Amino acid sequence: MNELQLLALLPFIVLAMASVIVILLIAFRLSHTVIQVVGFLMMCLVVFATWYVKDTLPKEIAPLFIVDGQAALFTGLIIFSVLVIGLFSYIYFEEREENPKEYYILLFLATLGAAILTISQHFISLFIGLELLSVSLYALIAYLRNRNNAVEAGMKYLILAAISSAFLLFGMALIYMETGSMKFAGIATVLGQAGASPLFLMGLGMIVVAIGFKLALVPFHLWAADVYQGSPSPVTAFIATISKIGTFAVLLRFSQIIHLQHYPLVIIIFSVISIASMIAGNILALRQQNLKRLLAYSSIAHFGYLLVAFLPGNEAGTEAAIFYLIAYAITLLTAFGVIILLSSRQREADNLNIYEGLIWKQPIIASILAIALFSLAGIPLTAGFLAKFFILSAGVQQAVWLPLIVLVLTSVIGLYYYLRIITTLFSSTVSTESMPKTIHPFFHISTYITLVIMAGLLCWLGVFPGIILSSIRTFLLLH
Amino acid sequence: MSSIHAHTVLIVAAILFVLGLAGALIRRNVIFMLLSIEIMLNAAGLAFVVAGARWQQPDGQIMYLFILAMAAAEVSVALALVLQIHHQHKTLDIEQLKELKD
Amino acid sequence: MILIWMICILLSGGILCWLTAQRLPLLAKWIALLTVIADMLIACWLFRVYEAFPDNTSWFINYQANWIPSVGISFHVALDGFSHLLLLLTFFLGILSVLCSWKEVREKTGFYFFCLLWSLAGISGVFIAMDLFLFYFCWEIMLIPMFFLIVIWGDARRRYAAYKFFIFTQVGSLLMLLAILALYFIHGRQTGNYTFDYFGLLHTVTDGATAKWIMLGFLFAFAIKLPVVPFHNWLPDAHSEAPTAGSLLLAGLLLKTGAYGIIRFVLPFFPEASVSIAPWMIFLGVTGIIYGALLAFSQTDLKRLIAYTSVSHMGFVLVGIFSFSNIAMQGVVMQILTHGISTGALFVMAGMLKERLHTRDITQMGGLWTSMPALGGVAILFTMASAGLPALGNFIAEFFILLGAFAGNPVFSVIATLGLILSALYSLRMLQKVFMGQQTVTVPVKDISTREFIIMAALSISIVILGLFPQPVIDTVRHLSTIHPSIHE
Amino acid sequence: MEQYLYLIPALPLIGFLVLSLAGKYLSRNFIAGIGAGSVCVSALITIILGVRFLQSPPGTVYTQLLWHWFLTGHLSADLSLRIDALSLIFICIITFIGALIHIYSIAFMRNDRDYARFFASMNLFVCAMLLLVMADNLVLLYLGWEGVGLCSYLLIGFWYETPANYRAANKAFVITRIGDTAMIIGLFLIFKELGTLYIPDILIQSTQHFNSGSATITLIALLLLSGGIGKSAQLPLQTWLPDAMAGPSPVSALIHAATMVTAGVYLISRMHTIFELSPLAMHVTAVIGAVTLFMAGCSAMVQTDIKRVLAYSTISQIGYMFLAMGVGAWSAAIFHFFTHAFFKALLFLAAGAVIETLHHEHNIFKMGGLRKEMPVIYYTFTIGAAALAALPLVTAGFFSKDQILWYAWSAGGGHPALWALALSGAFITAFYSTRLILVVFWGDMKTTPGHLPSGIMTVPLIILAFFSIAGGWIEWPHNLLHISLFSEQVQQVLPVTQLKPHLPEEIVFQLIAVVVSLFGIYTGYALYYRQSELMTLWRQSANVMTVRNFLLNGWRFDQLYDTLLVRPFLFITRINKSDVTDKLYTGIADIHLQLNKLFSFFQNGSLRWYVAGVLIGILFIITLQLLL
Repeated sequence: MNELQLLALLPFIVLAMASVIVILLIAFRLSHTVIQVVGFLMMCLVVFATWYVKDTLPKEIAPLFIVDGQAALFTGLIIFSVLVIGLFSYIYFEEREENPKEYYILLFLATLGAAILTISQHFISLFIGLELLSVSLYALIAYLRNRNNAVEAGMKYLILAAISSAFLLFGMALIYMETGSMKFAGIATVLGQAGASPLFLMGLGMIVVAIGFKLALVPFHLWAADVYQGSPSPVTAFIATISKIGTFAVLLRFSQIIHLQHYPLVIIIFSVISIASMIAGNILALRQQNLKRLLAYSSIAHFGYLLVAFLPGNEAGTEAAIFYLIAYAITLLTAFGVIILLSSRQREADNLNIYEGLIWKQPIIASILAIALFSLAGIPLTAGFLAKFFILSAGVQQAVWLPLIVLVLTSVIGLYYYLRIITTLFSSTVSTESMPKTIHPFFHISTYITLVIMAGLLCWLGVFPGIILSSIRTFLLLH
Repeated sequence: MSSIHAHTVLIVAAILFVLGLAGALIRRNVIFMLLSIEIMLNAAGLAFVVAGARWQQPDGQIMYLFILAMAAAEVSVALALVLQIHHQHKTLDIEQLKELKD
Repeated sequence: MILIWMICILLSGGILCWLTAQRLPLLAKWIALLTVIADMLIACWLFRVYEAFPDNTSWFINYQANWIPSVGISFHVALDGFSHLLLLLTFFLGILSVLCSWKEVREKTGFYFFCLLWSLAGISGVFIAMDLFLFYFCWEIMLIPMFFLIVIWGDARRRYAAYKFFIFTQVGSLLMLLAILALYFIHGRQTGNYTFDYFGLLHTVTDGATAKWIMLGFLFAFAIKLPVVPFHNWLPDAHSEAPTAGSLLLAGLLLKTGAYGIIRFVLPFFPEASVSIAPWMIFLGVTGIIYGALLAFSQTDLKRLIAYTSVSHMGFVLVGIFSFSNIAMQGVVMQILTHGISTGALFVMAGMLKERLHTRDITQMGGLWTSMPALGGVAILFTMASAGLPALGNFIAEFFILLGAFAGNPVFSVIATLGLILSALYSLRMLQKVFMGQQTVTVPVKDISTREFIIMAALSISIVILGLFPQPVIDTVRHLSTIHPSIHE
Repeated sequence: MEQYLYLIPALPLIGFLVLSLAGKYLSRNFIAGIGAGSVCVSALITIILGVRFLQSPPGTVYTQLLWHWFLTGHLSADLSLRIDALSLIFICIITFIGALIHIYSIAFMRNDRDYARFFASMNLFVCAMLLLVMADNLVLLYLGWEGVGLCSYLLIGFWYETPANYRAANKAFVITRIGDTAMIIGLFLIFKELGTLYIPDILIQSTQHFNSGSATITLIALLLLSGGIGKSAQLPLQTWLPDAMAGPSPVSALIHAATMVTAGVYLISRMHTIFELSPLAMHVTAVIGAVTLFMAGCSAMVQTDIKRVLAYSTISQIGYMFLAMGVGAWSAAIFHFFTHAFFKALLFLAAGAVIETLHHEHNIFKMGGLRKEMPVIYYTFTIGAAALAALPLVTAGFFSKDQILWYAWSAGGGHPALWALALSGAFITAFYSTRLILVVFWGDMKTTPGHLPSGIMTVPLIILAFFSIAGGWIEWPHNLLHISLFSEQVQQVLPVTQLKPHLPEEIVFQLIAVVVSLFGIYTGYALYYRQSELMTLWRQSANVMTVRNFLLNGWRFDQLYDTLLVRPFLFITRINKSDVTDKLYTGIADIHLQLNKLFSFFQNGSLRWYVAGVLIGILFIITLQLLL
């Protein structure tokens, strides 16, 4: 490993240091605020580092990692999300009596895991990234152990994640058995010569189980709603965004290198999974009264949509998927931000009753949530629309008609429950639930402002996606 | 080692894996579920070792080390959770943990 | 550029309304009114420009700006006579919708007028967008404020109605989006020029089967909006639950976007495919005429009744478009305008009655002519317009359509003509139940106020003028005869 | 003169606009002034115009283009007026009788609440009717055609608070609309074939374009005929007219006797070329006329409501006109229209006066003995009835009806059967006219009269009575006196009636007609004045009463239509009120909700289920692998 390679890993090293620094800060008994601020600065540093190393890309750190434009994009998105989640976490945890400090260690470790996934090109780095992410998440989910059935959620996630890890490992072992390489490129070479054996495909199928579990795709989606509901809201946001972005990044890289889409079996499996996810996710959400569960179901459907962009396996699909993830991450973070802002010490703001007539009481918050929901529903003027548009466009280009039609029809079903929440927001009977007092004015206001900015971002992306699109293209060319 | 031999061991690993999965499905006690998962992980580890042996590479064994480390980390978190569950619910029966549902 | 200003005026007017209404609700109303009037004046002024334009077959305003150049999306707006007429209708009904909400909306005034103006902006956008992406964008934009209008200020079953409205239209529009994309890629592969521009895509060569499927995608969206039986079910609910201004916009403008879409996009893009599907469309149109009329006859809810008459009238539009006759095409344009006015007027009337009687049930009305002679007179005028009485605009429209359709499809045209009898039946039944007989309402009912008089007078005068002097309209859309190769006399 | 043509319809239109917009602010005298005045001025202009027209050379046509209505492709229609002899006759009747009826209404409607609305509607009617007959193209004609329909609707339902009235109005509008629809289809067909809707062009081109008796021209003719049938209340669309009597009497006089119901006659004679090209259509017209005149006459014999008697008699008399046109006796038809307008308007107005005086009593058997009480009404009514009964030589009705009877046999399209029907109709007409006079004015007084009609009401009656007598003298049978002022004018426009060869002497027919009508009068006299035993016998006979009720209900056409059309229609609309297609969509929604329940079932919180989910997933993938 030479200096340039080390330089390319700089953002990840900074990220890893963030956890260490937080440990040190805790050791020095510094306050939550300090940790928050330092964490924030560290994340900014990561962004800065990413920017700094941008020109040296792409760089391969053989055999485990490859840092290229695509990885930088995903890492950037992950860091952006963790910045926002970190900010949201402050008011959320400060209001609760548990000690919040160790939370940041876990948060940054999990982020590191997701970030490693984006640059991994080897089974070992994949495994390490995924486990780093998972194990940190077990603890994160159950962090507020006395509340909200967090432990139950944590246990469920743990057991299922461990089973899926076992599948992943067994799948990897089978592939290794067949090809003699754990590096994606090496596998691809062997495949190019010998073709895919049944055992290899079996291994692939087992890997799909693990990926499907992480992305909460049908039929591996059953945990999603329970875990979303049971986790602290910032952690839910983390699971919904960062964990899935990381997993999708590695799936994308794996498929790009191995040319997964050349195998009809894979196409069929992913088509079926995608269609099933779109249908099941949207239908499950139809009558859901719990906002967090509802978002879980909606994210199942959304990753079904995302797979439609993944199916064609072309450049447009990749672009569309990345744009989709950006739009999706901003949207979901906005939605969870609103939930966090409305939650109080006594209760999570996850029951829809709380949102009745919110627009007349807190117009700005409610508008932000409405924008986020419109974006999820894919209505124009919001990023969600363009995201869906690009997915459709990628799908039409490769003529994958069946998933496209299902996408269209199920997103209409989805419209129903988004509209249901929106009408709740706009209903004329105003909920009598009292709103929490603002305890920490600075962080409260900064959360508020962040939400406004993100909502603005959603609209801006929804009308002028040009800049983002072109930068996605520039980054993707770095490989 | 011949490849036939490798495949035989692989079958053993697969049987172990299925056993573990069956255990995870059938057992209601959390501890036993965790044990079953350990069996599954070790089955995967065994497969790696066999594969490494087949290709005459150390990678399989390295991987096994990683698996061990990960399993340890996982179990430590899991046992903490088990303690909490026992503390809160006075039971380790997973079927009693059904607060979160539709 | 002026077109963009027109939309911007509406958008900013909407935001202003929202902001001011917290403190000064009255000011918000005036802002809304003046905004639409300003647009109306611009549109009228443009009409003079248009008349001075030497060759009225072309686009006399054409503005294009970059939007998302990387995928060939541009901000392209243009105006020809057809679009212009629809813009005039939009602003005309816009003014009236502001006026008729003057008293009706008492709470959340600001947001109401915001929605109203944004909806108008979206509709105007649909009529001038010449980039398919922009068109789709506006197509969706106009729905959201309308959804809010229904769901916040609607009647008892407003949620159901609003969901139904939104979901129905969304199915269609997403399929249309697929069709747009398919067309985009086919054109891009053929020419290497990936663009959503209307004029660019106009000459895309598609083989028969593909063209048919893509056309169906477009047609589906427009058919739901128009609406074509059996996709009409959203309409009665949405119309009857919406507030008066909402019904006015829905019936007067939103339905027209469907007709506009078929004329502007389906016919020129798919000349062969549209010919091959024409018999089916005419069949559906005729079915709509008869079925809508039968349903209208049986309704007891006044607004629902009027809504079903729209289904019936829009059947004429479909018949007219797909009979590929020049005369019928002029008739379609006339029908678009006059139906907007006459049905709009009926909805306004229903709103006035509801304001006074707090019911839409016609079985609870009766004998109102005695206490409201003026409204009774207006009601007769517009029910007769709806029944296609000559000297009123609707007659010209239906006459042209049926006459034009007769040459090619005599049987369907004759069946459609039977719709005139049915229209007489439901119109008279409505008049009779509401205005004739013994007065059943015991509360004193006031006749129309000055504001209401202005609304009704404007509508009445325009429907009569359209009936007696339709020539300017016909001249304005003369160029539509060139929009499809098989349009004949 | 031509440039003032527009004033004839415009004045009533202005009257309508003023009255409808400002009616509630105007005094009653002013309303009356505007309402009646506008029509009177129109009538004055018409008379001046008529005088000018008579002085001008034969074949003169006055035209005035007001504005181009629309022009698209070949289809064009202008708002332009065109007057030839045929139109002029109609215009004269419309404005002149219209003016008289308006004057009469000033007093008749004096106490009505909606004075302005009445005159507004009447003025609008006159305007529309004038446009109908002055139109130079079929679209404008259709405008007038529908316009009079609307006014008829408004005026039948004038007293809209009574259910019977608005029902009658609806019925009238809908049934005539059926005819109108057929007519407009005829218009489409004409345009498709000839490419024009300009009446003179149609008349010229149709002879060049069509062979006589071709299917298309027959179809066109029949469609136009259907329009005429609807408007003129001929079989089978006659049922609306008796009910239309729910309107005020002046309305019945103007619209449902003198003018609107004869629009069918105008249309057919206007489009005579088309009909002449189609012998079948001509024949159908004649048969419809003959059958209608007979059936309606039979119904008129047994009616007890004075206005319904007159209504059926109107249907019957228009039947004569159709018969005449059908056999090719154009001039006779128009002449009958001319005389009929006077005497039927007179009868209705007089009947209105009677009804008004007797406190809105319509039943003739509750009247009686009014001869002494209201002599002016009595005499004028009698003159009208005599004209209706075609009392020879002294009444206008005789001259016109005699012509029709003669032509029914002798004209090109004539047939003895038609003649026989017409003749029996003549007998029936004479019979019920007599019956009416005797029952209403003779015998014992059963209801005490109230206020007697004022001078404003009686003067129009006297004028009309004069014309009911003198109106016929401008056209004599040529074997009696050689006066043919009327037919000379009409024949500028309409073809001369062609006679069959080898006919019996005309005088024979005239004598038969005279005898028959006198016999009819005698029968009426015998049955009703002398209270014959036969009458009592009949009253007791169940069979006779069945027949009577059958006729009283207008041959039960209403019931027939009720069972065949109205009830099925209502049934269909009632069962489909909530729109059957909606079921489809609620069904789809239901499926989704059921699916939601099903999927929710798996979200049951049990971890082992979730593990099973993973297992299912992997099994699925393996299965796929094995299958492929």
